Amino acid sequence: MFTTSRRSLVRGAVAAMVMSLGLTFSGSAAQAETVLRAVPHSDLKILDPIWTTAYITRNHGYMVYDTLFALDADGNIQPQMVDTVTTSDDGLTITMTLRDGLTWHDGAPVTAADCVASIQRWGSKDAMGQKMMSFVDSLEATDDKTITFKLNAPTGLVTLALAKPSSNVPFMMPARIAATPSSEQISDYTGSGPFVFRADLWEPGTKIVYEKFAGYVPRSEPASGLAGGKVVKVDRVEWMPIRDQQQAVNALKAGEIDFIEAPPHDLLPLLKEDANIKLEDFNPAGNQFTFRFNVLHPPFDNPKMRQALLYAFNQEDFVQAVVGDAEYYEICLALFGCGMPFESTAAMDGLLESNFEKARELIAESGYNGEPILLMHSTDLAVLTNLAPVAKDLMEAVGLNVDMQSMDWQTLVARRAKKESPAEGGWNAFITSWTTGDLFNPVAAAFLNSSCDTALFGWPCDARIEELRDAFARATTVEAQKQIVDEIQAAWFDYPTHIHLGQWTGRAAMKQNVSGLLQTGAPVFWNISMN
Amino acid sequence: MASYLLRRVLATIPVMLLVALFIFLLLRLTPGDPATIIAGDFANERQIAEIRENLGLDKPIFSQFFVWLGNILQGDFGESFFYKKEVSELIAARLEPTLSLSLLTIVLTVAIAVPLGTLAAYKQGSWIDRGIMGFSVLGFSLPVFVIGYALIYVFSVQLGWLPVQGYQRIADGVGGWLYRLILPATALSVIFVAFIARMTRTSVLEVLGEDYVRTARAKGQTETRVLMRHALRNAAVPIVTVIGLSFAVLIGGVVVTESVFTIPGLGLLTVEAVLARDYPTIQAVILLFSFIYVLINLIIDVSYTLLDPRIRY
Amino acid sequence: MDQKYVLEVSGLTVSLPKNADRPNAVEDISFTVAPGEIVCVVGESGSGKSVTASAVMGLLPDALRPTGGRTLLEGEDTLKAEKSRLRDLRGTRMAMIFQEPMTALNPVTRVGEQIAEMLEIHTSMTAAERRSRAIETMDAVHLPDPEKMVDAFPHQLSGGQRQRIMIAMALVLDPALLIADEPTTALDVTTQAQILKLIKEMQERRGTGVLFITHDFGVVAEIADRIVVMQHGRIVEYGDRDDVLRRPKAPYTQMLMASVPSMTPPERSAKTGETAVEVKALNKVYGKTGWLSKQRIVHAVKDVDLMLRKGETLGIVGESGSGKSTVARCIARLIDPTSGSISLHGTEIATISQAQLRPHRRKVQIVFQDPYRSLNPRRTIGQSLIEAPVNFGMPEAQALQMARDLMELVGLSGDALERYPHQFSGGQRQRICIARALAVEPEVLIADEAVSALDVSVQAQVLKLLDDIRVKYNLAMLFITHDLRVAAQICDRLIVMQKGVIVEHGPTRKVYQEPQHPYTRLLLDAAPGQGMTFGAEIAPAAAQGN
Amino acid sequence: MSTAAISPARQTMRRMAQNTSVLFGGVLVLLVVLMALLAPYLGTRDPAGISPKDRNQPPGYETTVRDRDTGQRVSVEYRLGTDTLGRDVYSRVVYGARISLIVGVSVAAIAIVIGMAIGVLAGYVRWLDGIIMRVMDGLMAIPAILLAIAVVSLFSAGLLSVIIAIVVPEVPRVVRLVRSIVLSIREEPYVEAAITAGTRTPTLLVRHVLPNTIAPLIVQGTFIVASAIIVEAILSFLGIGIPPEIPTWGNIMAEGRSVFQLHPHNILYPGIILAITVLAVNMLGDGLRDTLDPRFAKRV
Repeated sequence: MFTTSRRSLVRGAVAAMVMSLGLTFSGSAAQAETVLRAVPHSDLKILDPIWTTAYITRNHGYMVYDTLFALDADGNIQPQMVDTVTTSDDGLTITMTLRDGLTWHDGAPVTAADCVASIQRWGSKDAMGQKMMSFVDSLEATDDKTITFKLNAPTGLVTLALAKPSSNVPFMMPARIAATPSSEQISDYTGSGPFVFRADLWEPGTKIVYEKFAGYVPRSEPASGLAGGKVVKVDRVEWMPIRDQQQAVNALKAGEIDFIEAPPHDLLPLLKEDANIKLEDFNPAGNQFTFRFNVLHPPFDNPKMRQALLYAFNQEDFVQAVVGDAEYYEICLALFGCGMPFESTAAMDGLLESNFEKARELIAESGYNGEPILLMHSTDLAVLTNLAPVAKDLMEAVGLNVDMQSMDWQTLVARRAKKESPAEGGWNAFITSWTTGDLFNPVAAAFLNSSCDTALFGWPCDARIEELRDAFARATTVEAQKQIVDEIQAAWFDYPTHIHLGQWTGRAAMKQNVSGLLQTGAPVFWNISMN
Repeated sequence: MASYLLRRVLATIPVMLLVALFIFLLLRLTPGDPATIIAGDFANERQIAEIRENLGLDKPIFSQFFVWLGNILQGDFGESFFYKKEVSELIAARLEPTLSLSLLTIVLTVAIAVPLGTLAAYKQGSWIDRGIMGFSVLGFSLPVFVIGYALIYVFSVQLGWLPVQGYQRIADGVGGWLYRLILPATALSVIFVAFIARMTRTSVLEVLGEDYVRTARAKGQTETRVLMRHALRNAAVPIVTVIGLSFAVLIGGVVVTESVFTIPGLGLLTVEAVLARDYPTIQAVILLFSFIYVLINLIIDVSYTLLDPRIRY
Repeated sequence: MDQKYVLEVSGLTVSLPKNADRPNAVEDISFTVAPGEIVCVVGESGSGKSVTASAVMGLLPDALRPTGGRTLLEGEDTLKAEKSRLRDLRGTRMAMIFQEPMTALNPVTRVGEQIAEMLEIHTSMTAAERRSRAIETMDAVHLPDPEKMVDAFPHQLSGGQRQRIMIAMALVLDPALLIADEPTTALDVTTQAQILKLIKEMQERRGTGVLFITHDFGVVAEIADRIVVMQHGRIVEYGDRDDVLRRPKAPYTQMLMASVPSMTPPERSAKTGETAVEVKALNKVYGKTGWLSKQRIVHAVKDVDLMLRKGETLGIVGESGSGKSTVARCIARLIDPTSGSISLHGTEIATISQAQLRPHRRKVQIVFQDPYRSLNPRRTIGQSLIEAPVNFGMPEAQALQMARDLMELVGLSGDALERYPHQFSGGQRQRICIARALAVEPEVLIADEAVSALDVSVQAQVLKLLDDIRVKYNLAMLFITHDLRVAAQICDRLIVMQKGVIVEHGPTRKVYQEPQHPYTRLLLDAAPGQGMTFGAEIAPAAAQGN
Repeated sequence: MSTAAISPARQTMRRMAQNTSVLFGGVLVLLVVLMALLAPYLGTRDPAGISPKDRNQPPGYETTVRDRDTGQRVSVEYRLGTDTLGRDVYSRVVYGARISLIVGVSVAAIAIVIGMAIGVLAGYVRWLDGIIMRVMDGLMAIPAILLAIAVVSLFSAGLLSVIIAIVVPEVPRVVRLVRSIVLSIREEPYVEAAITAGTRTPTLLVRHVLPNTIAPLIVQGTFIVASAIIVEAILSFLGIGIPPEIPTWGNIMAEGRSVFQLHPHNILYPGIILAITVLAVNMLGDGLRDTLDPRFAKRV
């Protein structure tokens, strides 16, 4: 189409008009190919999954790119692009061999050099990647198919990090693209994943088109989580961002689209009552609401004040305010997620039960003198809008003076990066939501990072927590790790960095003829068929 | 005439410059930093600063302004911070839906409002007049999104006659194009019908009091012809003026309607760009809208010469 | 059926809406119009003359209802006719021309089409036939080059030409009755003469009956066969032209006729007071050539010299566009002259700044034409009257006392200071404006068409008042008018202007008796009703002078 | 002629009292104003008080809540149901009248004051006219909604920024109106008479010129009030209006729209009262225009 001459374009338009005048309302003629029209949770703007951590870009990454390793449905690390992996006896050399038949979308074979460049770009950007790279002395492509890691200490982190399921995912790109500095966006979208991104058909904000990659060779194992064979069963996937979710729901009911990634919970009853539509959960681990402190400024510079909120809050109010139906949420006191490997309720006794008396006591002890607490309230993301008012309500119930300021999410994002005092444009607290998969262990959980200036906004600064996180990274057995998790939770109580406000799941909605949605944490479109 | 045209066109230059400066300053003073947004949740300050430098946001505001202005004068609107596409390309892709929606709305509006307003003026004080004026005040009193949702609820959700959202390019079939646009255009035109009908009524009423209408009656002309030939023809100038001025209001309506009906037009682009602080895109779109507004009013000014032979420049 | 008259109005009564100041707009009106006859309905404003005409045409506004009587058009009662029948009659059997040729023609339609529209409505002619018939008729009303003018728009024609188009339109279908509602009031006097001649010619040639409505006895004297005099909605006198004009019976008619100023200026002695204003080489140019603009330049006033003494009335006469008002407004510095000198008692005021001008403002006061717009409707008479003296430093109480005295001087009650302008009639308002002008004891009083908008009886009184105060205060008065009868009676000296230039000046009597410039002669000849002697001299006091 | 001095203002009042639009619109507006003023006494609860467990309940929903201070359980009825945070829609609608009216009235007042000052300058100071009108043209050329979006994000979302955002695009319209009136009034003979009476320009403006702008501005003001209320609703709809915890009809609806098919009451009731109010204000404006200001009736 893009090479068509102008004359034939005109002719085509005329033909189309003539056709439509014959009352043909459906735009496309009979096509044999199957197209899945899906409404993603937001518009895809940035196409570089290493450059941004936005989930929508991660999801795009899973379409276009492949990974060396992946987690299966049980959370085990499985090779994906990798055929075999061997670790030397001293645990200091790891060798990976790529499997046969891997090609880029442009037809060139995938080489170890490509992967090395990709790992390096990702490793300079991603937090877990940086952690992993700190163990790496050298990383080389020893031949076309072999990647060799030389480590300075034994660690389980290499394959774990390379199997990292969520942002930033270590996606493999051709070396020429991976050579792009991590501060710049890539402009070539060639991957080796199961789908090809059709940049020529991209209508920003309207339509994102992916075509089945004919040259993709899936693994022979059945798909499981993000691992296993990525068998594409539709010819084309079209993402059609619809800002107004109510409209997306209407469109699905009217058959104008096939799939909605994340319809709001309040609208699920509308979808449930429709026999042509089914609801499925691709992320059973769900998500967690998180209340984040800024420890730089009073009153939350005082851990007692932060503890007070641990007592004042209860999860029920928050999840109810957003999710409503108990089918989709769970009260979860575990800091690293319920139903996850490191679930533990150590040090959580008596917390998050709205014990106002205890909270008032702690506030009094902290010497709080009524200064306003600047709570940032984002109003344009449906899933977050209702949280801050609940927090405000509970904080006021224990006698805190809350200055809740409403803003759009982007203003909040800009403001939360500011270290100034609230009066000078800074902040005291805000609430956000994480995919549970992003915080299922102390290293991954970014809000737990208490490395002061290099920590995320909020800048918690606690040597004890950092020590334990390092120990966790170095631990080689699950038992040891679990032990450390319990200690970390105790340390977290002494020095709260954030508060988890409840775990919830969403439901993707789709037409009955759509089947094969995998439980992966991120929505992926291989294995899905339409009949 | 030619010199008038030239003068009018030249007069738009300071206006457009003013608009450009105003938009630019407004955006730069707005909180929200695209670099932070682009960097994502886990970026550190160094990474953000790198991105900021990359986008040229670290330079002084006025040097940014002149660079931008210079580029625009060369027809370069810059590159979207997010989509990594030329803004002109983004706009070109979004132009058709917005133009379609606006034009269809105006056509609908004129086709409905002018006859209604004329009828109301002619039947001044009767129940027809009151009915039409009542409707117009009501139409005036409803936000466009309420009208949009009500129409969707009735015609799409309950009756299932029309699609709830989306847009089809005119090249893919006029039928489908119309089929998808009819509901949004109707929703949007309610307000304008109300507005234009009121204006038409007022203008026609005024003209009906003119001596030449009495002359026409004294000639024995029928009332219909008095209305069509004498009244409406003379009321055309104020009506057309109002249609031109209401274009500014129309743009506002387009923004809302596009986001209600998910029409991938410039309005939706603007809202998204504002929420993401995509400066190059916002600047270009607002500038474009302002330019279209100025252009339309220029055309209308010039069209007066056709509507009213007394006006000569 | 009696076909002796084209129009027979009998017992016509039209009621007014409830809250009007009288129950009926017209009451028990009866008169007839015979074929080939011109019947003039004459009366002052509010006498109901236009209502009568509209009732015949069936064009009354909705608020007015005929409640009695008949209006028989060739025996057919138009009051009872169906709407469609009325439409058939309009244009074919009866036609009407209006006062304002400016607004009575549709501005966006070519004049030829507007004439042709009449044919389109009532005949089955083809477009080409209609066009040639329109050209024919335009030729018949003596429009120049009708072949070309047929495609002109109204605004491209002069007032007189437009009125000719109206007449052509009205007569194109040869109606039996032509109703002319003040058809020449808005026209200049020379144009008026031509139009009156044309109407008479048409009527004589075609035998049309004409119902001619006017307030101007000069016009009546010029063309009427019979005369209907109306007052407050009733006929006070009805008879043949000569009977009514030479032997008026009704006191009202007598009073009206007595109020019409005579065309013969009285003998006046030359005034010798000191010079109040001297204007030299005054020019006013409107519009300028700017960058890229091609604006037309209007030379409104060109090299005007004039001199005005204390105690003297200097008249400036001329038709519209002659620049007479511009001269007055320059002297009052309401507009800034382009060049020239205006010397006010030796002080040059043409070019000084507004701030420097302010102390001199009081010396020149002006009375405007429209009494309804000359007073701020939101302020009481008292507030308006004391504004100027208080501005110039008079204590308010003293100013109020003076205002009371002035009100009485102009013949109004001193108690009326609390009232608002809308509670006064036009004539009373004009008196108030005069009182306001006097409040700062000016040296020069400019009357800019100050009596033109007034009914003739009121006009006579206001003229008398102006002349009285001129004598009383030894004022220099600049009197701007287009009305030669008024000018004849009040001015000591006269300036005749045409297209911004003074074409003649001299003592009034001399100008009237021995006009030098052809334009002056044209003006004097055009004044209607020359053969009749009306009224007398307005201001006998003027003759004595000082 | 009666001897009593009947001022034009009193005449106008009399005409207004006879105009059905003025009466009907006026009474409705008065009722809304009363509702706003008396909001605490109309059986309302804290409009910002949330109750997550009672969210999205239909009108007439009854439940018991535990009073935080006394600890006692009290029964409450949600006459118009609850919103997505379990807030009382009835209380929010009643209190919402306050904000909607404040927005409407203050936008009109500010726009008129600023517009009048600039308009008089433009109409009376010739050399400024061109400059001012070009600036106003520029402001008019920027689509109002887009301008408002930009202004609201410039300051933090709040009442003040919303008011400023709506005022900015209204100002040029007022300026044009005032300027055109000034230009036509300064040609009136009575103004010229005042000039020859030596009245200084500031007095001239205040005494003779500005009073003529009052009636058209009152009329224009009502239309600004009506449109400001709607624009506020639209801004809320786009998610950039007044923060949701402050109830305005606009943001009640904006919140309700995501669930309007399931819980239409969130859009229905504020929508109805918004429409009625704007309708009433518009009717009042229409009526005032007919009675106050027939001469300027044609202006938009």
